[in-house]
Amino acid sequence: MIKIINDNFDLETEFKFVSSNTNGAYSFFLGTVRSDLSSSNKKIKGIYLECYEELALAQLSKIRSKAISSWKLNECLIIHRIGKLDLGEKIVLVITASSHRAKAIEACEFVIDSLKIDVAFWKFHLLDNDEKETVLQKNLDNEKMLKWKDIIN
Amino acid sequence: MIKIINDNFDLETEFKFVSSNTNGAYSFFLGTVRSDLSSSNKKIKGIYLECYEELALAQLSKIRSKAISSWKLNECLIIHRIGKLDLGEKIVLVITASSHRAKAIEACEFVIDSLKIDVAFWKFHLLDNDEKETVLQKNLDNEKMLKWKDIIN
Amino acid sequence: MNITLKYFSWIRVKLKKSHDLIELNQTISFKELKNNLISKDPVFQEIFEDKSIKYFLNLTEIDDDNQTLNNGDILAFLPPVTGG
Amino acid sequence: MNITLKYFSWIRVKLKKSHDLIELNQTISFKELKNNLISKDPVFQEIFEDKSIKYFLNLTEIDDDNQTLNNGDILAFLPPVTGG
Repeated sequence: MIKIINDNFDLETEFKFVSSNTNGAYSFFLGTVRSDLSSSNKKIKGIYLECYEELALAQLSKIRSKAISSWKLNECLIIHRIGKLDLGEKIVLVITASSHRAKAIEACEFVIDSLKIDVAFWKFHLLDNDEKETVLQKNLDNEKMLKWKDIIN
Repeated sequence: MIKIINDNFDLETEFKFVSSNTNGAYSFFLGTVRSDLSSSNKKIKGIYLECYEELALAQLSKIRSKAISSWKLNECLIIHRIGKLDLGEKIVLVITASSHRAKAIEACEFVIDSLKIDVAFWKFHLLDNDEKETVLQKNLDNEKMLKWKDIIN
Repeated sequence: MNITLKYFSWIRVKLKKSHDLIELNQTISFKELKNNLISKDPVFQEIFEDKSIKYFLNLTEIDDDNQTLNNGDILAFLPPVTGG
Repeated sequence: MNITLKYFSWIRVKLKKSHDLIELNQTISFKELKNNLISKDPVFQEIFEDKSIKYFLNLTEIDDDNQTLNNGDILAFLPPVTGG
């Protein structure tokens, strides 16, 4: 299941969508809006998330399929929010479900790493002075993605 | 926060306990009761979880501290249920909170791997014929734990 | 024929619009469209020189500047993504 | 002096009890206690021969059979754990 939504979501509700007696291990990654920026001393009061929705859905679908087939997952859910988000709010949720713990965990990390560099979302910081500031891609995210090249083909 | 409880728990509620604007990345591991056993063809109708509570709390506390200091986590929550659990029910939840995604994910895996081999819980399968069957420790879990020896000292 | 251009992130901010509808008399290559756009607005020079930008034609990344654009095509300008 | 023995998992099932209260006239080493228990019930022979079992004295794992047990001590018998 893939969802691109404005509204907040509830973790227990989303878990129920992927929950099954044949699983046993679920790995979640949840990304939220941080108040402190690692890159600068600026204060932010939230973020704005822009999306090319048709493309993002296609890209997420490809990542999800790759994760399911590579790690033999039973389920994989991806939710990404768009629009204006306050400090502390949820941005992204990935849940992978498997009968094997290590597979669920590794697949979940693959999905969020891939999403960070391959899916059509763009973040803006909403600054205290009401300006919007484009967030730049982190080199670290690109480098981290390289490790999956050996694992996934 | 560490909890050993009989009752079910709600993921959204537990997340709120560790949620903070200074985090940005949360990794969850959730273990649930599987209906199919990898080791045999037997059908189970649930599990029973026994615990040496004073010891388990001390052991979990040590694992939690090690995870927090080794990965500079902002928070780490561990919940483990005891008593009789039905198929599909939640058994264990680990949430790690950090400003860095990779750290949250790795620390979460360390906690659940450690818990599997170092904390005083014992599982019994509740079979269809009303018998209780002791669950044996998996060699795989011991082998998996070895990888942390190089990372944690 | 019509081609829709979609702009995202800082490109959208810089151009102060999220899309453009280009009307042409005949099919055109992506390379020709680039020159066309630069001649109309020099800001496109900066955009096309930025090697971090990706171009998606009907949801598929363009890997050949000689690719032909057809009526109804949607061409998207994508700066490096920053979701998650 | 009194020592509490706590049994877990298959040991508890096998012994059909979760704990024992042992009364002694004097302090005793863990090794002496083992022999003591085996002489009373041969099932302890099987338990003490199983190298996968760990023994915790007052929540700390015993790593020396000569360790002395004192009044009020709690000694726990732990088969390999299977939580999570």
